[in-house]
Amino acid sequence: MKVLLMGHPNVGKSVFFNRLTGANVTESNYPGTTVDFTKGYMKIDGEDVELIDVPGTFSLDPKDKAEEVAVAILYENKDVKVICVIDASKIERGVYLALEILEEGYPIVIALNMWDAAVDKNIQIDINNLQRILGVAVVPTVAISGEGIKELTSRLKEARPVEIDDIIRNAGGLT
Amino acid sequence: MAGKSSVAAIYFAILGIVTTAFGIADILVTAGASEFAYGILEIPGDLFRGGWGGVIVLFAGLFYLSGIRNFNEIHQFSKIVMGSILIWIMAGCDIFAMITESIPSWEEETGPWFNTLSDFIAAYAPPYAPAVLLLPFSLVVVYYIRKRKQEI
Amino acid sequence: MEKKLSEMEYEEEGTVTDIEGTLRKKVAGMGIRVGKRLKMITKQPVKGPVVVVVDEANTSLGLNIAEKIIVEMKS
Amino acid sequence: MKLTIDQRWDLIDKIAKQTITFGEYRHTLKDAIGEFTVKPLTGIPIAIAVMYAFWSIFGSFAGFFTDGFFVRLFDAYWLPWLQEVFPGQGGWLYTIMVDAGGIEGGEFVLSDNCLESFGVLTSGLFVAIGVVLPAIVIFYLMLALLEDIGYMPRLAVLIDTMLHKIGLHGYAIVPTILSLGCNVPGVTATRILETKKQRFIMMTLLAIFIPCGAQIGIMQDVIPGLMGWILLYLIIGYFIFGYILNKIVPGKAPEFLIDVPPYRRPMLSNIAKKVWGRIAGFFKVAIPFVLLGAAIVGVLYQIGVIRFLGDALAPVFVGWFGVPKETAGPLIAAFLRKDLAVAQLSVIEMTEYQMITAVVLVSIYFPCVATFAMMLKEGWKELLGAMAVLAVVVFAYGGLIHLIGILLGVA
Repeated sequence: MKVLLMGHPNVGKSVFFNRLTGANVTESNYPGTTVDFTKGYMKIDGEDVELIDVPGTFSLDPKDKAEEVAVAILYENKDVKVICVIDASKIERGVYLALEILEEGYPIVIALNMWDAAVDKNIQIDINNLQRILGVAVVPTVAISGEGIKELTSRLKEARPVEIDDIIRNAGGLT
Repeated sequence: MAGKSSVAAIYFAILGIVTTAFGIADILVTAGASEFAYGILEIPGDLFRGGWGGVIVLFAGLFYLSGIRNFNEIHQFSKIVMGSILIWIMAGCDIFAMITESIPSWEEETGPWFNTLSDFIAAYAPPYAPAVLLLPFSLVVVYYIRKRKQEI
Repeated sequence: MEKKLSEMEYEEEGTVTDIEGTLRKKVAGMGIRVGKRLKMITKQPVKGPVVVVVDEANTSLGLNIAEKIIVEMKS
Repeated sequence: MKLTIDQRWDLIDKIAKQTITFGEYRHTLKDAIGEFTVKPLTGIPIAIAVMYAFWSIFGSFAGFFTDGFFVRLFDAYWLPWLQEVFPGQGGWLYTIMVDAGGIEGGEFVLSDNCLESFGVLTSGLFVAIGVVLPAIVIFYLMLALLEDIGYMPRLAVLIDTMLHKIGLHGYAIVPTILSLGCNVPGVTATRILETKKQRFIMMTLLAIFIPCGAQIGIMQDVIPGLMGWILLYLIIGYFIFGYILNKIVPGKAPEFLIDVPPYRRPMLSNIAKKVWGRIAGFFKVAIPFVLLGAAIVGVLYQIGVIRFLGDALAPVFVGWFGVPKETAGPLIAAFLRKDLAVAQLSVIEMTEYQMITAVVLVSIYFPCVATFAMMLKEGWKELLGAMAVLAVVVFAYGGLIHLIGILLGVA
């Protein structure tokens, strides 16, 4: 199995990556560019899983070379699951990226990272309701302290493609 | 509360004035391209520490002075904190330079590798640059940062 | 009252009412879209960029981008 | 099914309304400082202080290791020992590996320090380990710290106005600063710029005007007093030629659009990993090149190529750039290693202004071989373009500096 780690820049993706993977990490150059991405392995239920730390991107409409590579990696790997790392205190624009990935038909789980910062900012997020509407697993995490990482990996198997129509229906329709 | 904050305001006003004066002195001494030493104070006259550094000390003083009005308001208070941060940067660099200079013996050729103990200690003797002298006074801001945290 | 994002003053708040078509895609991922509230934090002098807060996130936009975003000011 | 941008945001607003409640949130000290460091009136003084600290700590740290320990280790122990035990004194292998020596009063004498010996195992190793290693370590350590705290985007916002004038934008400060460590990762970092035009301008400017950590380290060691002037000339050149390039290179220069993240507590493991990765990368590139470079320069000296080129090009150096004839050798050798070239220049007798000119020329010369290879990876057309610009710049700017010297009456 292959898993992509995607999210905005500066959301702690690399910290996640370091926590999830072991020593066998390789940094490689995306063909034809000078953009690096990191690859590593982790074990889930005894199975070897390849994890790719995709360069940070704000959307699937790339605006620079690093984002182009992020999008290219996503499109090239059709048979993967995506862990979408979102800054919990800036959840709306994070969901924007998550929706884009869902629209492409990828199975995802969402990590609401920097959960502690959101709590400090008095932002309350109804996780159960969010899971119900999006139809994907949403796990609050604090990558720096390792909180929520176990739950995230154990729920990776729940990831499955979601119909956008279902999300729209769950949310109560578009305007 | 009001009484306490006015104590703080007076304290940082005085610190601000002294810091500003030091900053101006730094720049003037550098412009005169000499060094100035009096008691435990030594104003470096080189373009880097006296000139560039003097500008930073001057800004620290101005940050203090602009932050004292309405001291309890977070944006005003953070100007005071930034004034102290500038002092910490300046003093930190000076102290780091002292440390790196105190350890090797600096003797040519095959002398000993490390400084003698007495020379090591002597490297930390006064006089000090203005920022180092201001350092202990700037640390008072830590007390107010903690106090704010407790209030919230 | 409506004005360009680039014309907002420090600390002013407003709601985005229009973004030039070609730009929409580019700023969408940063959370800037029609109907969103934003607040000006700073403008750099000499045609420099602006910094605004959207959804608690600070975003910096070049002046030419800021000129193409129209904001309804909070009265 | 795919949504349009507006539909997607509409959906998000619906979801957010049902799942998120924003409680009252008061600005913390961290937020306030975050804002102040990006406002020009307060942010620029802080940026000035950060740069001061960067420079001051760099100097103290590099001086501590290089002058405090490595100079003695290499000059007083390593060099005499090698001179003693390496066989075949005076032979070509000895000359290349250990010491080229010098002629004094008609007699061959051995060098007494590792800057003048020009051997692969003496000058080469001393420059690589004694001078460059400490400089690179402290440089990348401080850079990683600034990145991890979240300061860099703020610096980018503050400097955007200036970089805008040369067709770039604020984020170009990242490749620029990275290049001060080593141009190779600097070239890599140009990927954060949007268009081909921007990447070309950035890469060309990096290769020409940004001295790498190796060169800065050696300058700090051998000509610390002149470094300010040299850097000033390089910065001015960076902007002059950036401005010109922006006018003549076709293409778009899109605007700045970046996220300014809040400050964070730096994570030691993160910093350690980043610094280690960069230093390892640097050494994979630099150590072989510095040793090989020293060897090739040694061979070229031996077989007389450098003397020949020096004689042939002397009129240009003396007449156009206003530097002594002897600098021709090091200037040609700079094709291979800029740090070694600076070391060689430092032992030639000339006026301060000539020294400044010569070192600026070394900096804006051909980029080191590793950077060259990296640029080739980005495309040979870009590389050729950059080389053409380089040739013009060396000639024009070198002459201009000479002219300024004449006008100031110091050349």
